[in-house]
Amino acid sequence: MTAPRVAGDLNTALHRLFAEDERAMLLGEDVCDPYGGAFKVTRGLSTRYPHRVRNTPISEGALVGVASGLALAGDTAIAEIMFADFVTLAFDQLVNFASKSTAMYGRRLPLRLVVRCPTGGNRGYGPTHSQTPQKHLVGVPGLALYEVSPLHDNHTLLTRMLDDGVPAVLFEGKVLYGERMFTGGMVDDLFGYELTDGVARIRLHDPVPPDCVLITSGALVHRAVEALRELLLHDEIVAELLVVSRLYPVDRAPLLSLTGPARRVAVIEESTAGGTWGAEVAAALHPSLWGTLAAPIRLIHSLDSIIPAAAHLERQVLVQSGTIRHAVKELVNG
Amino acid sequence: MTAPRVAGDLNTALHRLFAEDERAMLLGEDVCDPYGGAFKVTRGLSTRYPHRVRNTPISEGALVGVASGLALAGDTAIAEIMFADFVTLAFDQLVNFASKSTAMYGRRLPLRLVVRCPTGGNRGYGPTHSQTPQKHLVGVPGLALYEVSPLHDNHTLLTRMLDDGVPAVLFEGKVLYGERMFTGGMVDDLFGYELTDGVARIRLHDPVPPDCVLITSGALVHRAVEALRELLLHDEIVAELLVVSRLYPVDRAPLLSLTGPARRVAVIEESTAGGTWGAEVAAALHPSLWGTLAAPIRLIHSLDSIIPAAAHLERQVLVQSGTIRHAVKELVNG
Amino acid sequence: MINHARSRNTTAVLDEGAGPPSRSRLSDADLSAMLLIRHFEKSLLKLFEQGFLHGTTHTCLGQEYVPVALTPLLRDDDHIFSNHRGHGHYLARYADPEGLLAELLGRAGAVCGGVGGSQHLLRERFLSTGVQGQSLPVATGVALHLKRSTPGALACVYTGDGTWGEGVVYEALNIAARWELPLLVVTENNGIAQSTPTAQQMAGDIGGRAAAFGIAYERFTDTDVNRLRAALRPLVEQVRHASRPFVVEFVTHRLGPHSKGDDSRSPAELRAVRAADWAAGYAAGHPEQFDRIDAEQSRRVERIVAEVLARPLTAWSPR
Amino acid sequence: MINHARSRNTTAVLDEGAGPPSRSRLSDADLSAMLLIRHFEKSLLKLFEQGFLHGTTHTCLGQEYVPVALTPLLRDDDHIFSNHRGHGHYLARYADPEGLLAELLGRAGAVCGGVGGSQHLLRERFLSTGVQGQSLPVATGVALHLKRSTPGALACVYTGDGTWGEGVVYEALNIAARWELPLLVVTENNGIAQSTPTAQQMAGDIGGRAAAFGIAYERFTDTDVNRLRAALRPLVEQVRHASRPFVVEFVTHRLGPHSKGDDSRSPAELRAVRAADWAAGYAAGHPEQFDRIDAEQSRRVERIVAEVLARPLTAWSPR
Ligand SMILES: Cc1ncc(C[n+]2csc(CCOP(=O)(O)OP(=O)(O)O)c2C)c(N)n1
Ligand SMILES: Cc1ncc(C[n+]2csc(CCOP(=O)(O)OP(=O)(O)O)c2C)c(N)n1
Ligand SMILES: [Mg+2]
Ligand SMILES: [Mg+2]
Repeated sequence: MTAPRVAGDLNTALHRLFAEDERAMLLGEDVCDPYGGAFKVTRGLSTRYPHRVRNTPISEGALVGVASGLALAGDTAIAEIMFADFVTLAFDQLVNFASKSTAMYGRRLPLRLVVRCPTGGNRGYGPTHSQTPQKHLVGVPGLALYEVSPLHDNHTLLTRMLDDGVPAVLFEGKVLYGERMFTGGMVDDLFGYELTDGVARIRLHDPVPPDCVLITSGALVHRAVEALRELLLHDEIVAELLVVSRLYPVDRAPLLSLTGPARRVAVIEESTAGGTWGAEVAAALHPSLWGTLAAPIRLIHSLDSIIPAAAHLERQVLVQSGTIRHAVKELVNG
Repeated sequence: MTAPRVAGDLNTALHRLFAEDERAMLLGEDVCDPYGGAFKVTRGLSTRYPHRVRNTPISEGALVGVASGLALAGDTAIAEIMFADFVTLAFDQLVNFASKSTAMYGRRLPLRLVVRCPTGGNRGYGPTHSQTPQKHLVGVPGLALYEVSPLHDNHTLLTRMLDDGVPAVLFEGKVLYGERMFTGGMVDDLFGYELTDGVARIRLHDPVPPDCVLITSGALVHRAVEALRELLLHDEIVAELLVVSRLYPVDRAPLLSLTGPARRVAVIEESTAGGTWGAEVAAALHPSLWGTLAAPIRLIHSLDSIIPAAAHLERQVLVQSGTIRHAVKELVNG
Repeated sequence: MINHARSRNTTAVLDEGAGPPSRSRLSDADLSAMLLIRHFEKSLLKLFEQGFLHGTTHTCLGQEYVPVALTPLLRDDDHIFSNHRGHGHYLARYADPEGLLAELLGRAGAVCGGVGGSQHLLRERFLSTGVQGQSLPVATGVALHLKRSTPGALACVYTGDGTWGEGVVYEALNIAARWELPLLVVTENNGIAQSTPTAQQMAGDIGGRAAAFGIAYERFTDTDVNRLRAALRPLVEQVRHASRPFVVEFVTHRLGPHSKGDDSRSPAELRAVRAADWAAGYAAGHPEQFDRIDAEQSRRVERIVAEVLARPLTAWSPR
Repeated sequence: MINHARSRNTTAVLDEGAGPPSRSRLSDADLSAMLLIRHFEKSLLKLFEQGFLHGTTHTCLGQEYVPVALTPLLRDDDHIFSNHRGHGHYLARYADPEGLLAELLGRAGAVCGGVGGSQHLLRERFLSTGVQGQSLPVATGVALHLKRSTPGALACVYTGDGTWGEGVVYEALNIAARWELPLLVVTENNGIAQSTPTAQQMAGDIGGRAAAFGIAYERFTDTDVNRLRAALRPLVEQVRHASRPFVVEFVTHRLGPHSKGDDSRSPAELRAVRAADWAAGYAAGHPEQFDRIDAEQSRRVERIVAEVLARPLTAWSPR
């Protein structure tokens, strides 16, 4: 039995959620059948639940606001923003309403709200349809950020996000949609994975103490695993990869226990340079890891640049497995 | 001759700019006389230049877009967002248009565009009118972030921002407006300042090697200086304060040369916790300072919380001079 | 009237333009509510001067009659979205000046622990926010919920005239109209936004904006609560039963400053605004009732101020 | 007609609803422009299939006549803001299919070095963006500049019907109307936004939206370039001379998929759309001219494709 693709797993998770929770509602642009969403993640949902799934006009601000209103009234609200780049249009609703409502009225007000955002580049969509805007939403009190990964079950993830009662944004690497979920602890012939407190740890089937621990999120998993292989086979560097599911707040405890005594740590993300998620992870871990680390936590990310449309130019800007390999070699070999 | 207040200095800077640059235009809500802006920074401008200053409707997205259009057509455009909190409504225009335009068409397109944002709390304005949202805009390629300070001449600053041709956001700490500019190298009886490559260095009139170097921006200057005094007089800790004017991109070179051999460094800002500007400064400086530092760069900021309206609650959340003093003692005494 | 067309001209019977109608006698309860709000707001301006109040506060002096006319037509299961100028909305819904004043002063018994302050109130199904226009889509989402779960209930959202500058207002109207949601938009058009006259910031008018989305609309210039309520009743019922949005515009006047001392209107403008004050008109027509209740509410608010000022500060800890 | 009122009914003479008008004979130049665009777009779909093109591309098949009718009425000092479906707008302004194709393929000679791609073009005063609605306020700002610096010049901005869902569109219209700016908004209403029919996402209509801001408006269902241009000429002149915004709606049809293979319309819908294709109608009326120019442009595009594909990739370095 082949594992489902990530888009399919997300789709199944939504179907289960809708079957389990009569109050679940989903809104977004072109999410209804027969189109089923720009990336087909909502396929079949509107056919089965015609009154609970709605195509909205092209109004990102309002559709997130409408979802907040549903959640405020007690519904489970899932909103899709067609491209994560357009979350900029819903910034006020997320930052100044949904997240604040949970606390600014002097008492905790749980909201079951998830805003889904297909994210990232390497697909030739050009400067306004390829971004990784997670970093811009890091540090909003009362707003949690998650990312889909091929190692984390999406139904478990969505259920956790909603049950927490904290409005959340779910970033979904577009390059992942067509990839298969990993199952059964197996990544490939060299590497396996296990899940600890929500963090997936990818390492050799026969683990040896790593030279370096890499931390990343879903969209980068394939590029990072490719780098692990190359590093192992060509550079004699053993690296372990930790894949988080919640980006913010940073899950310090499991990351600290899993980076353990590592002398070298790096954080990998597709975001362009500056104010990155990695800088936040580093800030969260540095105080505890200070004594052990041989160098500051290395931030591996894309260049400080808009993301060009042409494939050969886009590749130059965005993190690729070669970028990771190169940076890790530099980190380990000093 | 007493020094002008910060709001007055900004006002004078705008008047000079308008006199020097016939293409300068200014837009915002309630910026015209007799009101002259919610914080009176634009006072007199519309009377002297009636065709170049415009009250806009309450439309933050569009007013920043209109300013971008002016800049695109060759004008010098200054937009005011009444409270920095509402920059969320202009996020798409800033992140996906103004900043991108300078590069996404394959060649450099300079834009003379400054978006002014009265920023910060400690004034009892409540959760949606007190934020320090700088961090959310850190790391946008092609967008520069600056902050007004009582140590940096505002006309020089505005001229630099515009002449760079990089769209910029200018944050203006609301608590500063009523404070006087520092002049003549004098802060108070204990401390003086000098400017080096755009960074203001506040230290004892008779400098001794500091136990700690603090980095901050304009809005925090008074609280930080108060902490410097207390630390010196009560805790026998000598600290130096570096006040930057450009927040992003981080001016690494002057900061590195001014933090020099310091074993302890902290970054202070009013932002609530998470994804802070300080984390970006730390990420920029750590690689170079690693060998010298006794501890990771300490991030001093407000709590992870919405900002309450009641003064006594707001004080609990936001960074005060006591917060700084306490954190620096902890940092220096280990 | 509700047939999805602009109907600015059907309001002539209520329109002061058609000659000053006499003011009908209000119930003591309604007049008390209006004068409670008036004295509450006045006391805030005084508390500011005295240094007890901080930050910002937007008084609804002159506009008290709007929520007093409307609120009795709303049900417990309706949701109300208020805005920055929301004290009157709150007091017309809840006879709780103590809780509201405690909120503004950060004292024990505050509706929202002193955390929200003047612009961020939440109680049951009443919620206010300080960002213009932001609540339109939220109210639209609530209306979508109500349509499915509680047919007949509605979401009512207050806005000022200036708030129609925000794009998200139109996004929400489009959705509410297209999805046929029970959304009642109440616009208090006081002719000004902070310092900017409506005519300087609005092209066209509110009726035209509603018509653009096929949304029914009504405009009132009258300030007589009895007549307004009678005229509003069928409109509100229509929102419930037809499950369609409706825009109601009240032409009204802001007697006080925008926030605290920031009134840059000319003496002539201020004279005109004061001449339109419902209270002056009502006092002239019904002096005995007015003076009696005015004195009652003035004393009541004075007592409340003293009582709340004597309370300890609120306790709260950041999450 | 330009007197700030909706004028949907004044277009009857151009309206196909009033009986199919005969198609006038176009100049060879106009027909060539339209068929150049047609073959250019068709070649893109082929290049996608063949794996030479990546990402997204929105073809304007069926809508070619709109920019061809309009562009000759624009001056060199006018600014044009195009959108995601902008190849036709570009090709009608610049006889530069080579530069555009190079842009899409990331080859030497690309208009924007291959950095912008299909949705982000800049050349002189022509600029496109990929975020719906975003350019409305930018164009408004440019119009403000022009009014001051180059009276008589205008900013022209293209939008789709779905784009009217974005709030910033209304913010911009309000400002453009209130400030009396020379802004020409051209809406290509092809009855669909990605997969969503206009009727499902728009309450009311575009004429009503323009009227809400007191903006003059005209609607065209005709596809005859000669007649359209004649009707557009005075409207465009009016924008220049009155310095007032104007909204023009073209009722048109999207023949192809939204982007690449993503057309979920039913066979019946697709048949209806194809039946409305201007090209089929024109070919029937003027077969000789059509076939001649069609063959010419087909060969021309074929040559260009081959030529551009043979070019080296663009060079560029991140800032
Ligand atoms: C998004 C946003 N922009 C600006 C403000 C600042 N502000 C508060 S009230 C106000 C004027 C509102 O005018 P109007 O809607 O007419 O209401 P009124 O104050 O007249 O009751 C402004 C500009 C705000 N609160 N939110
Ligand atoms: C802000 C924003 N939201 C969503 C999209 C994705 N998108 C691209 S084109 C499109 C449909 C646009 O419809 P319409 O305006 O009718 O233009 P058409 O494609 O029909 O020419 C959508 C939703 C976008 N580009 N920008
Ligand atoms: Mg008003
Ligand atoms: Mg369309």
